[in-house]
Amino acid sequence: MVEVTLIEAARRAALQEMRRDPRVWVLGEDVARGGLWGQYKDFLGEFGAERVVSTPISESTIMGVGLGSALVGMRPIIEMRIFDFVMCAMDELVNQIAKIRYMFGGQAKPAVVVRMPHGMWRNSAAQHSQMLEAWFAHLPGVIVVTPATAEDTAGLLVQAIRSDDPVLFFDPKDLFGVPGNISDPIEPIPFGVARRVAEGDAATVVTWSAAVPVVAKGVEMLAADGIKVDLLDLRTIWPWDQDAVIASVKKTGRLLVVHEAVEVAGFGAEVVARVVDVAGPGALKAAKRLGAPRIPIPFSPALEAEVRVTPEKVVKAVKALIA
Amino acid sequence: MVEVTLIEAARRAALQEMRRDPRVWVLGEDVARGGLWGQYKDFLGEFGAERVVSTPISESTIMGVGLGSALVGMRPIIEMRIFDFVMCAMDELVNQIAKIRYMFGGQAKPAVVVRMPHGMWRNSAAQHSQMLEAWFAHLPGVIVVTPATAEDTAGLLVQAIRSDDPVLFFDPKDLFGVPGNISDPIEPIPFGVARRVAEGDAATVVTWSAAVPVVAKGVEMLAADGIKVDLLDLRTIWPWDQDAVIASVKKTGRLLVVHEAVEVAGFGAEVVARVVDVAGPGALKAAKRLGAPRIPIPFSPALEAEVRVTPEKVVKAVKALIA
Amino acid sequence: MSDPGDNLRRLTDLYATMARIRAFEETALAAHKAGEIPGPLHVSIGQEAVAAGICINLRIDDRITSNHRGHGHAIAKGAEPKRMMAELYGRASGYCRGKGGSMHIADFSVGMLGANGVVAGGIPIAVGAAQGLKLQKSDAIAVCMFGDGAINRGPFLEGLNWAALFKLPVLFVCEDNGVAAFTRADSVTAGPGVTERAKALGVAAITVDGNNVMAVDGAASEAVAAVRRGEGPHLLHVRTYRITGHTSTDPAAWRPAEEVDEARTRDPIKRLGAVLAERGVAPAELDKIIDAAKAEMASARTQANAAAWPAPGVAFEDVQDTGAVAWSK
Amino acid sequence: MSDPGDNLRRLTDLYATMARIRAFEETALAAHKAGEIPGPLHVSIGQEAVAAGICINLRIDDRITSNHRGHGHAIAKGAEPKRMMAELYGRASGYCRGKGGSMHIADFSVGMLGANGVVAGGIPIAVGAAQGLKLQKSDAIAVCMFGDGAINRGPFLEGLNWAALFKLPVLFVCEDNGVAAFTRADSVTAGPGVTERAKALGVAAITVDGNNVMAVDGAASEAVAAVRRGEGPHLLHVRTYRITGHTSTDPAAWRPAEEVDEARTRDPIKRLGAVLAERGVAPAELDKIIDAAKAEMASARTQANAAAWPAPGVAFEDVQDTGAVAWSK
Ligand SMILES: Cc1ncc(C[n+]2csc(CCOP(=O)(O)OP(=O)(O)O)c2C)c(N)n1
Ligand SMILES: Cc1ncc(C[n+]2csc(CCOP(=O)(O)OP(=O)(O)O)c2C)c(N)n1
Ligand SMILES: [Mg+2]
Ligand SMILES: [Mg+2]
Repeated sequence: MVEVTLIEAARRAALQEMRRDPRVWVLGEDVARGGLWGQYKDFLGEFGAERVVSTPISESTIMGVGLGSALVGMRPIIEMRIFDFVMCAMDELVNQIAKIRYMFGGQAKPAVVVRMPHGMWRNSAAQHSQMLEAWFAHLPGVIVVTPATAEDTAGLLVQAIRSDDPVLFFDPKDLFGVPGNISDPIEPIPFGVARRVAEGDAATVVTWSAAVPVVAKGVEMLAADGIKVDLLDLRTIWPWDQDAVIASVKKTGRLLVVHEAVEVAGFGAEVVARVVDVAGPGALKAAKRLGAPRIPIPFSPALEAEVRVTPEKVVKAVKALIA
Repeated sequence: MVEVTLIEAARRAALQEMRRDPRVWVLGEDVARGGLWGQYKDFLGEFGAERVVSTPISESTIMGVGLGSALVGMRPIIEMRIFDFVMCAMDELVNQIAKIRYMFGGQAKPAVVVRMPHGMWRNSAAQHSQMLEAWFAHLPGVIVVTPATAEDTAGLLVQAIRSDDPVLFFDPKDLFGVPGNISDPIEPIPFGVARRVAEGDAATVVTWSAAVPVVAKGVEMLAADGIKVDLLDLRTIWPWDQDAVIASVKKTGRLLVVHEAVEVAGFGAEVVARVVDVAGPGALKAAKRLGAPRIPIPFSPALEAEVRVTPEKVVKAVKALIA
Repeated sequence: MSDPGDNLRRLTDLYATMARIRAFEETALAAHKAGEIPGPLHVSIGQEAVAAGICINLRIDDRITSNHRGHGHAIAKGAEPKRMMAELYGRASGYCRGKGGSMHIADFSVGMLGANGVVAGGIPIAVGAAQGLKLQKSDAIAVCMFGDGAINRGPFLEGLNWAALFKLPVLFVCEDNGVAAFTRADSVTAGPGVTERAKALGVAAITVDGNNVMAVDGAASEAVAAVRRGEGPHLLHVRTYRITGHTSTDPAAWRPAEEVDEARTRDPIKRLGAVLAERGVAPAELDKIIDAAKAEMASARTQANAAAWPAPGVAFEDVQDTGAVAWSK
Repeated sequence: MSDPGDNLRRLTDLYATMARIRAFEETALAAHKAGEIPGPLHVSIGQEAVAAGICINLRIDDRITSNHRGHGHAIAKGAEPKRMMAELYGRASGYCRGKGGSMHIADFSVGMLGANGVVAGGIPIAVGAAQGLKLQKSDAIAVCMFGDGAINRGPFLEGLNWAALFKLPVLFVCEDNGVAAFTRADSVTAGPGVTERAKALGVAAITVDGNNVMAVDGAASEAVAAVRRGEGPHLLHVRTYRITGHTSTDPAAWRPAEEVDEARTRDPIKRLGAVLAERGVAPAELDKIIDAAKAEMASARTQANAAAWPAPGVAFEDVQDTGAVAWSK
């Protein structure tokens, strides 16, 4: 076990897998210089310019080239720098990567990992802060990974690189500096298994990605008030750990889903709808979501604070839920 | 009142508005030839090549040029030909059109209408059949219009062209030939008002776009069995007529949301989650969704049939709901 | 290719490939008209010299990407018409188990990485395949087929710049039939043309008469060799003519009849037939090739029409390994 | 411009504009370092001649689009530094009510249609503005500012082709500082360069020394006139150097110190200062201009730092008219 920051954990995971498998290569802007976040620091020296490729600002082609290389047997890590830029590569992602295995009747499995650091971060405003992970849960053909800790980032990235499915990996920008303990070697963490962060009977709280530490803080505050809840970090939203959530809800009868993304039509809606579907409305006394209002992310700290999920909002929401 | 097909109704709506407002212009591939579906037939002759612009195959730029023209006061109809191609223009749509009014503090309201014929149609396979309208309900800054009849298409398109908000208009490809009666002049239909298609107490069924006639058929079959349900066509999914749905659910206690799109994380999840949130789980005996499985759209008629919502599936789902 | 006997054999091969492509597409058109084939169908009648002349220069481990008008590319690369036809029919024995149809035919076993329903969609994929091959130190190359309509989409610029930058083993082929859907290409394309665009992006480029299969073959043979030698990407601008409409149901009535008639006189199959006749191949020989092609495709049609539909559960396969939705009926 | 008095006034104006841009950005850098300005900040120190030399040729009803490094463009187009600074500070009196920040400054009242956080994002928007202006039979034009990094994104090709095709009144300005983020532009850009790319797309193009504001002014004046006369799009390739790093927190330590030192000798403000001195402008005059600029920006900073934050409910405004989510606290 060694204590490292989340982004260093991610670096070590990619490093381990590139050492293990010569088919793995990484492409994206500035990656040969270590990447915007240092997540590929020293890769160039070890793996050379053919496997660590700094690219032009050509997102469509970064994505499409990754795919093309996968079709001849390579396993690319496609670095998108910041999630929002993937909007420049959506045809390649949505119409090609997510469809090819199916459209071609299984002739190819494009084993790509698309890394898309996402979320609010340092007042970056509307074009550098989006959280649209819910979109990809709705998109057949892809895995959607949304880790929140150094441990999970490392283990899930190893799993992603080894996966034959296309994996969309949402690095949580705002948590890159948060430390955690990782093992050596880093063991893969299976997709679709939630992590229990806290245990209690008062309510089930489900969350993922950058919201996790915020919600955890709120849950601690609640515990100090004597309110104990089950807190589940989904870690991946497709597949997601429906069984764990439903088991918890059957125990607590109350569900709150919290995410940084916009509440309307966010993945929280799916969690609620699915629980209601499977467990029946009778299993629930209340089910709510807490997310961002349906507005773009504003720049000003004074306004961004309005949009952010906070521990206080979590406390308030849970109290309302159990009232 | 005159009986015309849905696509002809759409043509007349755009025609009327282009006559009324010289700021309206249309751009897209082949539009000067009348458009892929004849929805701009004879526009070139009447309005000339400056206002009816056949473009290169440059989706990013079709979208971005529409936006740019709106920023100097024009009101473009941006024709995307088939929804799936909007994936080539997502930066312009998501990062620019949806954000500009907000990012710039209200200095501009880009009054664009983006037309995106969507849905399954004639075995067009995975890259020409997608229904991702739910994505845009999750995207702040846009209106999402999903009509199902000639009347609604006409009235909502007039409303869309007159709207100062960016409007994403999902023309229902599969219903283009279905006739309906439109008035002259075509009156605008406000966004966010559901249309009641059938009335009953047994359950509330909510749907929109190409699923509407299919569900209506199923509802007729149910009525023949003596089961009467409230059927609501949302017509627009953002804003959506929450009040009408909740009022109906309070009456029936049972909710089924049906859409052609993938069930997982589709807009049906939002409808269910919102109803549960506002009305409380206690107001419901059951709430379910019926949509496509989470798979790309296959080409073969034998397989496409598996994915499609059918009247029979609706009947089965309602019967299960009320069992 | 200096031995005249060899050369004649090569020309005959080209003739046979073009005849097979033509027969395949005429058969498919008829089947579509008869309601046997569902969905949109884009045929390349008149353009066969491009597919044939390029692909005769490729090895089986060379990869190609194609576009929405890709039957010819697939056949020329070695795909089996029988399985292609079954795919057009949406049957289980089709290349994609009926999931793709005409616009998504692929045969990875012969290096055909897929047709594509998105204009220019194959460009970055081919560039990536080339980069992958280079990473693997293979001397296989990638070939990217696209239409004149694709050169106005962003991936054209991005892909060519990228390929030149990394000196990738990729040959770009712009199959220029002068039209994109229902709009003349020159009415939506500014500047001096695709070869100048390519050169401005660092990619060597020449124009060739795409209705003369020998010219295509000659140019392709040089370009493929250069690309394989590691000299970086090349582009061939191949000028041809699409005799039929955009889709099987499009009469392309907006084109003057004389234009189409004139183009018919430049039919690449007829032209090569005349050359072969000149070189002493008997008309009966040529007829035999044509007849064989027609018979092959007629049989493909009959088989496809009789083939089994995919079982319903097949719709739920090939989605993803983890988190796939199970089929239940 | 033939009258020497006029010319001197113009040069002095250019000097003042550059001085103001420099002072604005140095002030912003200091404020960012002091923790007063949040978020990423991209300054254009060393590149001021581009903004100044281009925009002096524009009317208020001409429109510009800009990129992530757009303070200079905005100031040169006539935006008020006070409101810009307030925006950088995220205050209610900022141009965007605090919603945009440095990367999204816009001032529609002076034809500044916005900075852009997406590389090449402004290209189609400028082309569309030009098309709109043409539809309105206006003789205003659109100007599109972007970096050398943007020429490898698809919208560059699409936008130029489009503008040439429809002969739109748009001037493209490629502000080439030789670097895109942390990567040298020439290491990711193939072919002979941006002017050749433009010409291959039907757009007239020339290169100009972007550290010589007189050269930029001269080239822009001709290009703007041609565009305004309806001669179709033009492109100026303006070569310059970014003295500072990619963002305010980037030391750009990977560049050899000598390179930066050499570039400093070509500082556009110093260069024009030398020319003005030669033409008899007293050093004290120049100092006065610089001092005035510094004072203006210092005051903008003080005001911004003291300005009110936007009220929380402002976050919920300017979203959409119909279906907006109401604010409730
Ligand atoms: C991105 C995208 N835009 C539009 C279309 C619709 N479309 C299909 S084929 C076609 C014309 C393509 O022309 P070209 O590339 O010259 O190929 P050709 O049909 O002439 O063989 C168009 C516009 C598409 N498939 N993809
Ligand atoms: C589409 C997109 N990709 C990547 C980025 C991240 N990014 C911001 S600025 C920049 C470099 C841009 O270089 P250039 O256009 O030359 O402008 P400069 O910074 O040199 O002024 C990059 C890669 C972005 N903003 N948008
Ligand atoms: Mg063509
Ligand atoms: Mg630059």
